[in-house]
Amino acid sequence: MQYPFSEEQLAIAELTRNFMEREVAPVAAEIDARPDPEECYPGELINKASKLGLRTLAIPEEYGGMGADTLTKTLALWTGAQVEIGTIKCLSQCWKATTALTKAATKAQKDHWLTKFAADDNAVCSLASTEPDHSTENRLHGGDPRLGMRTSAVKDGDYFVINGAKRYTSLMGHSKLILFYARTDPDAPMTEGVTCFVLGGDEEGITYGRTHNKMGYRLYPNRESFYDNVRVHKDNVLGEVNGAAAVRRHVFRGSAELAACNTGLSRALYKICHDHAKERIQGGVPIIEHPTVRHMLAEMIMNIEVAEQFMWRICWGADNDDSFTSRFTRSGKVFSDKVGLKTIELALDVLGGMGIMRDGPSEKIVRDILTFLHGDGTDSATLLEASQTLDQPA
Amino acid sequence: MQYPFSEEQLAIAELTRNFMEREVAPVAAEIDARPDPEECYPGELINKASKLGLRTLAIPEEYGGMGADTLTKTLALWTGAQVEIGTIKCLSQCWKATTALTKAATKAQKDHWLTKFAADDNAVCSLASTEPDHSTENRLHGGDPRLGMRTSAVKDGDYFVINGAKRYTSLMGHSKLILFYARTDPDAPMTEGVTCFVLGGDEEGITYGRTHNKMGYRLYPNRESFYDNVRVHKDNVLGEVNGAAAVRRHVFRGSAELAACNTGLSRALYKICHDHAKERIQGGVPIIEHPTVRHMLAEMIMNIEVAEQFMWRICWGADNDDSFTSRFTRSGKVFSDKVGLKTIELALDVLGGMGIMRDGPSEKIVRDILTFLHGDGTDSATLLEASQTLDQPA
Amino acid sequence: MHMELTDEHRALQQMAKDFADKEVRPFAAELDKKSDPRECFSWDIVKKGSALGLRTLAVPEEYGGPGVDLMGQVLVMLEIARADGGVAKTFSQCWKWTPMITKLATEDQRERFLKPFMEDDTYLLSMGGTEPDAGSDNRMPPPDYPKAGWKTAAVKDGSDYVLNGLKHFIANGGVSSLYIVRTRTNPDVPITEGTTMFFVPKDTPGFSIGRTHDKIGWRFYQNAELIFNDCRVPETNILGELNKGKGASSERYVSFNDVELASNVLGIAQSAFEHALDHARNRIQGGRPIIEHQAIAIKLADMHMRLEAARSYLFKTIESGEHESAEFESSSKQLMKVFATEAALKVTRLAVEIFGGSGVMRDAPVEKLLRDASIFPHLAADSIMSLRAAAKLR
Amino acid sequence: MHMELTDEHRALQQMAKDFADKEVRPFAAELDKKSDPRECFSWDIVKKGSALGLRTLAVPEEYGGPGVDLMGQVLVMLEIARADGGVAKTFSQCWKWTPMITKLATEDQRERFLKPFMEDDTYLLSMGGTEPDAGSDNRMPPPDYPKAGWKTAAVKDGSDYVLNGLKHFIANGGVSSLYIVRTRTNPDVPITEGTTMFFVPKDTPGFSIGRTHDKIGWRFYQNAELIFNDCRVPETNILGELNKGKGASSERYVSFNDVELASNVLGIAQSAFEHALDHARNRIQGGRPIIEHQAIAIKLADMHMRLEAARSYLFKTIESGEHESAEFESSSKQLMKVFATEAALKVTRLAVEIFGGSGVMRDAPVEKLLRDASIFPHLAADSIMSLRAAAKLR
Repeated sequence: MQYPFSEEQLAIAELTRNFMEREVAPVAAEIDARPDPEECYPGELINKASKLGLRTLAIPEEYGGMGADTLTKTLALWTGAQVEIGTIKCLSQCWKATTALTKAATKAQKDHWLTKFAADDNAVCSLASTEPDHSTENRLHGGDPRLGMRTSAVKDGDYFVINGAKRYTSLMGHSKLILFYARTDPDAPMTEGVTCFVLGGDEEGITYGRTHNKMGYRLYPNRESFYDNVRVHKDNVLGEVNGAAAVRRHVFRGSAELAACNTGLSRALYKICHDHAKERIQGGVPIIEHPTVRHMLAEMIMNIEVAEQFMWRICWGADNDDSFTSRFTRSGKVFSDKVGLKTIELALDVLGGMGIMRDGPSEKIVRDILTFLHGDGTDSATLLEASQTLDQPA
Repeated sequence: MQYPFSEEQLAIAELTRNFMEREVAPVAAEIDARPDPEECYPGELINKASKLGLRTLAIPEEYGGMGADTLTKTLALWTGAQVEIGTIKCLSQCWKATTALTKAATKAQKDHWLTKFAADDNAVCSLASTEPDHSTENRLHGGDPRLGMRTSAVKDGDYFVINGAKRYTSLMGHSKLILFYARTDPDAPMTEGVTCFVLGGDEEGITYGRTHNKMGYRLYPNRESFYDNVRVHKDNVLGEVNGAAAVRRHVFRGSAELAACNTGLSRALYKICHDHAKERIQGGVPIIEHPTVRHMLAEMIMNIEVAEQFMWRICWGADNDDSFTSRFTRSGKVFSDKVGLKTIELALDVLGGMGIMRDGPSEKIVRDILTFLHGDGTDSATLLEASQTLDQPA
Repeated sequence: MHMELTDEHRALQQMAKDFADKEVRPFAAELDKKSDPRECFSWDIVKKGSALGLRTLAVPEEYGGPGVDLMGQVLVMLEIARADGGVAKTFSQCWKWTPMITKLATEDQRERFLKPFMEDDTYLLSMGGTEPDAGSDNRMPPPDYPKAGWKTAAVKDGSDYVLNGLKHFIANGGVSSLYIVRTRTNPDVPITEGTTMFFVPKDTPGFSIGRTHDKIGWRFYQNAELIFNDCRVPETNILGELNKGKGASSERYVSFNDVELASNVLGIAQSAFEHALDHARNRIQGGRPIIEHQAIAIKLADMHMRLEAARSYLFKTIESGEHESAEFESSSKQLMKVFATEAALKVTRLAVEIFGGSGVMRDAPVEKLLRDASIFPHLAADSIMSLRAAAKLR
Repeated sequence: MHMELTDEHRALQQMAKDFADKEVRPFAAELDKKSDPRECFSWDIVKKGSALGLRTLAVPEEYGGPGVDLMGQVLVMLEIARADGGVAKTFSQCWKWTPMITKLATEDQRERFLKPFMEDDTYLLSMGGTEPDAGSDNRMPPPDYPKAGWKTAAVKDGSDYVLNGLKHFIANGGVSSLYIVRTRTNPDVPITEGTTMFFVPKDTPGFSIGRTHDKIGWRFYQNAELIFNDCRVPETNILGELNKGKGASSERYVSFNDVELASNVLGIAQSAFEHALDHARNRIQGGRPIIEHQAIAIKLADMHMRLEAARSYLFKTIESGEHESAEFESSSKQLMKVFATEAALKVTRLAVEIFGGSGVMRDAPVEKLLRDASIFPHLAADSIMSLRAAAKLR
């Protein structure tokens, strides 16, 4: 048994797997190959997933969702990532944003945003933070007020007026629930001068720029957006004014999201290798009979299973342990990145020439793993963040 | 919190830590430095540990022990390894052998051997398998009857007569309970032609050779032994004649022993680095303020904590899951070896010159980690063994 | 790194650099993006390179070529691969097989094939060995399994041979004018004793091109299937001797292969390093160029180090080529290619990491380089090469 | 690997090899085992090496020495380090500081110190920089913190200077006849502006040797504390200029350092490879020599590859030394040492793994080599060197 999951969790995993295998797998390669990145957004698939309840997995039951905890979300994501990463990541982004909203919002905000979001089968979510000149330093600003995002929100009566630009924002343009970060105090460090707003994406003054053309994760597009005197009512402030840091902690506390992406992808790549090694005959025997090949397979699955177990442990901590350290979350991300890279290295050796052919199943996975190494911050930046918690016990 | 341990488990860990810190830590460096490896055996410390119940931790309560499960044993070993590896490994070897004996022995055998072992504060255990010309191939013989151990046990009435030699056997010469493997059918593969005997170590015809002079783990010595017509009564056959493979499965099923050694040692080394980085001033600030150093510390603890969580997962599987795959056990060993090596590499960079000085605390740990990379089989051989279970689900 | 180059070498290097900068670099990204792999190729680039003599670089002076030596060829490859590895390989593939025509072919064959090769700017060369079921078996034919290796058959019929079979992954497939094809003229012996090579011009009846493989990287470079369906060639098209087409006579060109691949991948990696360095000097985060952040600086130093080590190994291998015993030379060259690939993968991955989120965008230069480098581990199969090299250590 | 060596170089190499085989190798293991680090040293080996000219190898012909060039020195180091890295370093430490006497010293100083250096077979040289609180600060003095770096003070008193302070980790400490000591003659400015070097003969009143450091490896080579307690030296013992003892004039000897350390560690690694190869050819498991097992063969190929790459990088660095701009050359040399260390650690670890259980026994040759190699990452601090090299990329 993989882990002591509940019956309900296993049922959700099964639902996810069925949807991904029946609806996504047959069309994923064709969508992934479309040259225009904007055309790679799997809108129809999201609509179908929504009807099964997958889009609203993390929304509390009273708002029409399933109220899934961290372990359940991670299990569903990991299950889906073994089939196609982009589609499941679109869904997982909804789970992440609605979880943060649920934790940080007022009753009135939840009534408005969660109800509206749950009712619209095409709605997805975004988290808008990165700007053209401010990415890593949004994390590692060291308390220097000059560093970090510059998109501003200036108070004007009951409204805030937003000006600036964001880039690389996942699902932007399709999102109808955006957790949007802007500076409300330009003279304070980011920890004290940034506010989180909820936007619907259709506010006047927002324009959408080009969709970024990524190597992988193509079914999960990112887009530029520009803000020209966008007026947002103060009721849409999530948490406190200048209190975005607290909201961000809800987003990232105990997330095993990227670990689930990486281990799911790696497991899918491993499975291709394992099957190939049993079928491919060289030297008169299946190549799995060659010690070198067997050794590589054992090393791949070792790394993957170690990373997976650490991931479940993170989920358990997030769901059950109030003193849970964010170091585990960050370690889970960096470690699973390294496992993904090692899996690629060994897989390209086991698979030989067919490993990099676009008509085979492995090439897309290789691109997908490589694409999100920087996700949620590069490994270096993430480790430096983790190092701020070295004095916390495990 | 590290893991959801029970109150009782935490109490045993506390007992272990107190013993190790009060009794072992003050004398370990001096014992480790003795040139003659035979003089490094910590007999007095084992005697003291025995009086606290640590030697008999794994023996069932009805025989005077504490009946510890895998998780408890591993927690105690990991706790002790952070102080001194050799002493705690002597104890852990007792836990391993008595567990196997408990599972495989008849009531009469348990009454005899466990009672006797529990009563003698100086008694320790050995597992005698490796021979001068037969080590890895005891594991990877591929069913070839010509390969593997050659020490023979020939039936003679109610007795078996043993002839041959063993080497690298841990604690040999001090042990009073030896699980001894010998060939009872020279024409069958090892899986069908080897029998496990229980010896007391004082049987006529046994002579002990030199104690091997190891780089590390010096408080846990290994010794050669020779068998010249040693007569063992058939009542001392553990399990079935020619059925040693089943006994061996009891020894290794769900063991996280080497993972506990490696992660305990690595954590101790990490702690030295972390303390050093906070105290050592260069460039006018503690070196932990230098991003490069902080990055290295975060990477060290990431690897260690990932390995630890995988280790607890192995214990959980061994204690609770009947379908538990031995692949996890083997992966836990190999993976923790790699973590140990990486920890050394980073530690020697963080510590600078003092990292390799014998009067500092880190040098012994470096030697200890390097010494047991081959323990329970080299990483290559272990991965090849693990590869035989690739078709088993996790 | 310093090299004592002749003036001729320097002129050649400059010519290649100019060609790469003006005729390749401006078009490389655009060609790489085409969905149809056949459209990633450009006859215009081939013609312009041919006009400069790049296609026929390896033809000796006595046959009207420039007779550039191996060092000169490597310098040219490094420069062109800095702009596009696929373009470099398209040309160097011709150099690789030039000796087959100038040294191994008969005078009649030279008349028929060398003349058009010299005169026609679009005349490219190919060699067909690999088949769907014959990959590493061709490189390490198992001694006890005579059926291993290629199966494409050539059967004598009068003064002709009739070829039937399928090759795949064939370099310059679909764009070459002349194919050298390895066939079985005796299927019952190992390929070392039953292989014959034939010249097959592209318009030979019964010979056709199957699909062009759609690769993750190196997309300019064409690989395709070759289909032989009662393809009839005259006996006079036999290259070398009957049944000796897989012997020492052809094997000596393999050492070119290792140097060629290493040069190509190091050109790609050099480009990644330059892009990363440029980006690190100009990208501002935390108020200063990111090259001033220790985590980035260490990565750049690491990249520089690995490139220098790999280039040193490459040049030392070339320099020592004529002096060592053939056996040692060959093992060392194979390992040199394995090492260069390992270094290049590390360097291109670090480049993507230094670019952060923008690194995986198709408008950034480094994601293509990472994809291009990802092709190399399977070329001449690294683990197979290591095994072959190790066999020579015996 | 091939090198074009002169006949002189070959003769030198042979001489060093003979010395290593006959005078070093038979005693190295025994000396390494001594508990007291001072007993690991052997005057007998020093005297025999001196008689062959090894101690004074770098003295130019005009001063009565053999004037061996850098390539010759490297060849000698590689050979001696194959037998014992510590012995090689004891001699090369003298070569390192020879230019201080022959080039930088006054005629009077040459008379006083060069003469006994040439005549006395036991006259060794030392340089004292490192102090307990001044390690990496000496290498990368932080510009904004003038107190960083060594603190040993030299205060003028009449025509003498009075030295007070403590050095540690000092090479050849306790066995040298002449110490070159870096002191502060102005404590209020950065060390680049306030350092003066003094010649301190071993019997100078007020100068004494503290403890000899007890290292994990490289035990022949002595490192000790130097204690200055109102140590009085005449003004005429100033080496170079007042307050200019840490400047470009001394820095140019640093590049020797990198080549020296790389040669030493590669000699050690070469020895580990040779031992592992020999063992793999002779150790039988599974009915055949273990070199025929793929897992072992791949390891040997990997070791061979890394050694070849590192040696290539070393020789290329030496060859290019005179041609490149000083800045680039220096960055490259530092990284070359970092690379050689990484390679050697990998090679020695793999050697231990190939030996299996016997690898960590003190009667096997490889555990000492692993300990010896473990010294190198901290020598000239690898991560510091990488940062310095990166600074030059800016």
